[in-house]
Amino acid sequence: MAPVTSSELVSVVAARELADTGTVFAGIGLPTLAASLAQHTVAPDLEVVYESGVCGAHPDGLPETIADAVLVTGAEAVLDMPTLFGSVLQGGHIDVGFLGAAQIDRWGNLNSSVIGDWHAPRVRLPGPGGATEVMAGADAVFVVMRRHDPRSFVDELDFCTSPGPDRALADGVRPAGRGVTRVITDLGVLSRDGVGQELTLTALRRGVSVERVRAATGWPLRVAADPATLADPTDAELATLRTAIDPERVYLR
Amino acid sequence: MAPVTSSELVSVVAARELADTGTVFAGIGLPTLAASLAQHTVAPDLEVVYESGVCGAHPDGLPETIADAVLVTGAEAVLDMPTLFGSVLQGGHIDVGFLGAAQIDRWGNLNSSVIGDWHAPRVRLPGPGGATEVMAGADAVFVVMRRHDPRSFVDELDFCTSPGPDRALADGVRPAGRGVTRVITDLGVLSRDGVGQELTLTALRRGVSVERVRAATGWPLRVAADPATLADPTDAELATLRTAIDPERVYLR
Amino acid sequence: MPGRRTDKRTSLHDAIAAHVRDGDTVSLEGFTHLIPTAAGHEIIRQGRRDLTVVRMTADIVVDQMLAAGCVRKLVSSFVGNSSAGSLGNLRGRIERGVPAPLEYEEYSHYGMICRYLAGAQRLPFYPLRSYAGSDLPSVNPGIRKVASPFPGPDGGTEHIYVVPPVHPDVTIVHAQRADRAGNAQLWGLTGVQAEAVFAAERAVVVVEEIVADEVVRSDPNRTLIPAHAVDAVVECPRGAHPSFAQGYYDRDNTFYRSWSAISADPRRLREWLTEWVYGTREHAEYVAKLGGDVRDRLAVGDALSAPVNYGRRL
Amino acid sequence: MPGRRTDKRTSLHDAIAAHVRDGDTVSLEGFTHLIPTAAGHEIIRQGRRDLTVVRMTADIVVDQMLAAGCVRKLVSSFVGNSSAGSLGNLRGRIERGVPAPLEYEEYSHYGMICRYLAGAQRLPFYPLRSYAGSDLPSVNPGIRKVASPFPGPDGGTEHIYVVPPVHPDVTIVHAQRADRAGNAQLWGLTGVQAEAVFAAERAVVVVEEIVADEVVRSDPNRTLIPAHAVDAVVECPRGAHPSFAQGYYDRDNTFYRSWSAISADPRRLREWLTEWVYGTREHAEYVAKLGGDVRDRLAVGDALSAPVNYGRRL
Repeated sequence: MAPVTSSELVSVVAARELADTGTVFAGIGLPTLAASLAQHTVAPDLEVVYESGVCGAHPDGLPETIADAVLVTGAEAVLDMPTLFGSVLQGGHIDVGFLGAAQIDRWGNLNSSVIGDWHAPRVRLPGPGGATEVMAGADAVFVVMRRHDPRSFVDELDFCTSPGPDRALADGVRPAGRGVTRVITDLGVLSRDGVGQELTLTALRRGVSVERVRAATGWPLRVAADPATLADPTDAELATLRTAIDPERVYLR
Repeated sequence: MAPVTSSELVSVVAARELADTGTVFAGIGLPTLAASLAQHTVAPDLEVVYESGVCGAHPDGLPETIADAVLVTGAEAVLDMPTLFGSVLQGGHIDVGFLGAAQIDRWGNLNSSVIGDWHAPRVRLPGPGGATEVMAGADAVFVVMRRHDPRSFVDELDFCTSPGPDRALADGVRPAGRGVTRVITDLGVLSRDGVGQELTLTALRRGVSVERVRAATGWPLRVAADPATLADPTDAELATLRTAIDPERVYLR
Repeated sequence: MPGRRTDKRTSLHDAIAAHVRDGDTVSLEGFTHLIPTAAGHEIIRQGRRDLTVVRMTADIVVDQMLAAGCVRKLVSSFVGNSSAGSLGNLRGRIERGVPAPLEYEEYSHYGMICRYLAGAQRLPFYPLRSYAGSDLPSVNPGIRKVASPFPGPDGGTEHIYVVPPVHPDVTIVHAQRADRAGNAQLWGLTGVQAEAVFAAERAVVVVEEIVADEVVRSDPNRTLIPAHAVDAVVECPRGAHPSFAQGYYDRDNTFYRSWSAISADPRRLREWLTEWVYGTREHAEYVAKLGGDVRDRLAVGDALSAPVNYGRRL
Repeated sequence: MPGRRTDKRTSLHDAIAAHVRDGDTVSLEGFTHLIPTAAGHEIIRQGRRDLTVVRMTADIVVDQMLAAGCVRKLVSSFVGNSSAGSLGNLRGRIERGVPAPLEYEEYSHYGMICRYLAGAQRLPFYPLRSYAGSDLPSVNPGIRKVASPFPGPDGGTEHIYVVPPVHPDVTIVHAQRADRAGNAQLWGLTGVQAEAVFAAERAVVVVEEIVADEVVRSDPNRTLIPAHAVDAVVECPRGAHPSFAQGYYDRDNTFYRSWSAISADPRRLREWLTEWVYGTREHAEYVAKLGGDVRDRLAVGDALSAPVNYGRRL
């Protein structure tokens, strides 16, 4: 087997975390790879839901967007967006939502709107999309970041697009979900269980030190008493990813 | 031609009132007959909408309920009920809604819930159904009553199920529609244009006196300066009703 | 919560035994079309008590459940045998408290729909333009008023009525077809069934036929109720009689017209339940008992939908 | 308002000329699928100005309308070239006010959906569980909080955010097929198109093909947009390119990937508009210019839906 890339490791770790999950709200890219791999391994009955409205996709090929035609043909259900966002996501039918972000803070709050001041941004990012709703509606959120660095793991967000439950409570609103429970990066895994908890380093990629992760994180990072070392991807996991799921390495770059 | 029955007269008068109407929300019975006759005569492009969700029905036969299978097969659209009630009716796409009621007052407020006290009713009637929404959402409401009598045309409702705009305003809510604009009975037609107006006798069936209508009405009825006499149904109208629309006289009893 | 896509097929007996409990709030939806009658009968057979029944149009099956003593409270927007007459047991209970009083909560159709929408969407309330000036709020404390935080067209404060969510312990609906995981496809009048399922803690979908996965997947837009919202799927042909299933069988209008007389007479009503519900072990026996003549009378011809192309990547 | 069911067929030129006016609020919907690109190009050709564009995913066609100077204000929940990169003109206008500032109102996807729902349902606001603790309300006064009149699960007062309705002067959507009266049928991803149409004062539906009445009527559940909500219906094959129409043609991912480079360079962007929009009199010319190779590359095979039976009374 060829050496394991960061993308492969992140996908494998995320897939393993989906054991015992019923429904996952996935974006395109690594989340889709992780969900597919989980269906091949730890969660054969996992249902993948896309914000475009597709539930239970059975695609012929690798989708290029969350709204790809191949996700629609042969799917078990395609819902309109009021139903998907209102009844499925806000209604509490999603166990795990996958999100990415430009910035994340220690409570798992996310920024995908701007770098700099919202009114005169240095960089205008794509914005919320459905991320605000995934955070508000899913029971748990997994954040996948290809690169763990202090520009993304910040002490203070430039702008909070998608707040976790702690910010909701401070705003006087009872949250439905637990917010971010896992952040999976090229260096390891940060975890929290829900309200009142900071992200804590719970697992390290083999060969990565606690100090390296601390240096890559923009806030004083909590570390579990005895952080685990992530088990290497098995040959079977790698073969499934490389051969069955993304043979052309569209997302495994 | 056989003599004109009350049901036929009411259907013909209601049909004529639908000239220049785009969409009508109709119940089964006389409203359906009136809408069908209007499509054959004064309003060929009239679209009939049923609360079951059917828009633009092209039934093979006379429907027995507003949800009859013959209304569905061959219809132009069948909508779910949140869309029908929310977007079509409340959304303002209905020009005229047809309603019946056990009791009506001088402002066109309707009771279809109980005779007597709601908590211990003498008669428990079917209740609101969608009537409350037709009153709140349609631009205008036509009420069709087979029998004009003081038990139905009351000074005070036992219970207000479906309030017109005057009661809405008194409750501090801006109404969307004009409420009841026509009441078509076996004796004639009462009319009002909207907020602040009482029902006024504007037309009489041939041979019916103003006094007779007054006696049949439970409040001091306003009468137009020169109430019209309803033109008799034409032979063409009667033939269409009797031959094309309700040949088995299911509703023309 | 693993297994959202697992095989959820079961018998109607087992689905009711597992998912409907004494004291539950049970939603039965289906607007004239696809009324889950067979499920109502099975609830009667199993002798459930103290149910709160939530159903927009409380009609024959509700009258039967009332007469069988299953129901403590009814939440509805229409209580009547459609246009065919009255519900004898229901009227007796509301008008005279005979044989027992019935708690009754009255909404309009859209009020009920909005309660399901709020339940499905986990909202604390749902706004609607009904009820302004109505007497319904005076007898139903569930109907309340809210001030909009946005100015009205005249610049003043705008008020609107709202209804609370309903979260049934279990919702039961009837559909034409589903796959074994519970992806349910309905056509014709689809009512508020999907919202009632999404609003519920548990959901049972009864279908005319369980079909191969490929049939469902050939037309995913037809799936109004996705498998992840469904706990049990039951094949029960003609389970909606005397209502109809578009494309499968027509409405038994004769039975509807006969119900007013049956239900007006407590003895006849009891006899009817004894013969048709307690006297049949399951719905298949009820259907057999209906006989070939009734089935022939309700048969429908074909009117097939023109196919649409979902496309396949070349 | 007579003639809801009349023949509403017209050309794209005439539909835009009649229904899109300078200063209008224009909603263009279609979530990745069925994006009304041809209509956007026709708005550019006719030189509309000062538009407020409402669109959940502001993507290539919005970048093009911005670059052509049609747009004063944008209301959106996602501004990007899907996953293929950035929108050059849009970023320049927001980040540097170059070539001109752009008013921008930012919501999340469901916030936009709820604005359409409120608009469609004539509600003063629509509640949703998003935004609690977000910075979005601090930059968007349209996002406000309401206290529920019902006690929360802990007995205390429950608060929820609400958004205001949107009532576009005109909504334009693309669909697979419609009849001449505008009964429009969509399948695959249907997004928020129906709600956007219902929310609007006027609506234009652009379709791949206008079909015989019988085709639409063979499957009335497929009609998501009924004729009474539609003012004009336009046949415009491939009118959604570079997005896709399920069952008709696939997404032009090559074009999406190329757009980031085109739009990053104002000169190239101007040249692109000159060649492809101003340089074509109508969409049919644009399609011809795309050429057979592109059309072949985007061709899809057949995957037909299994028919359903609507039934016919015997």
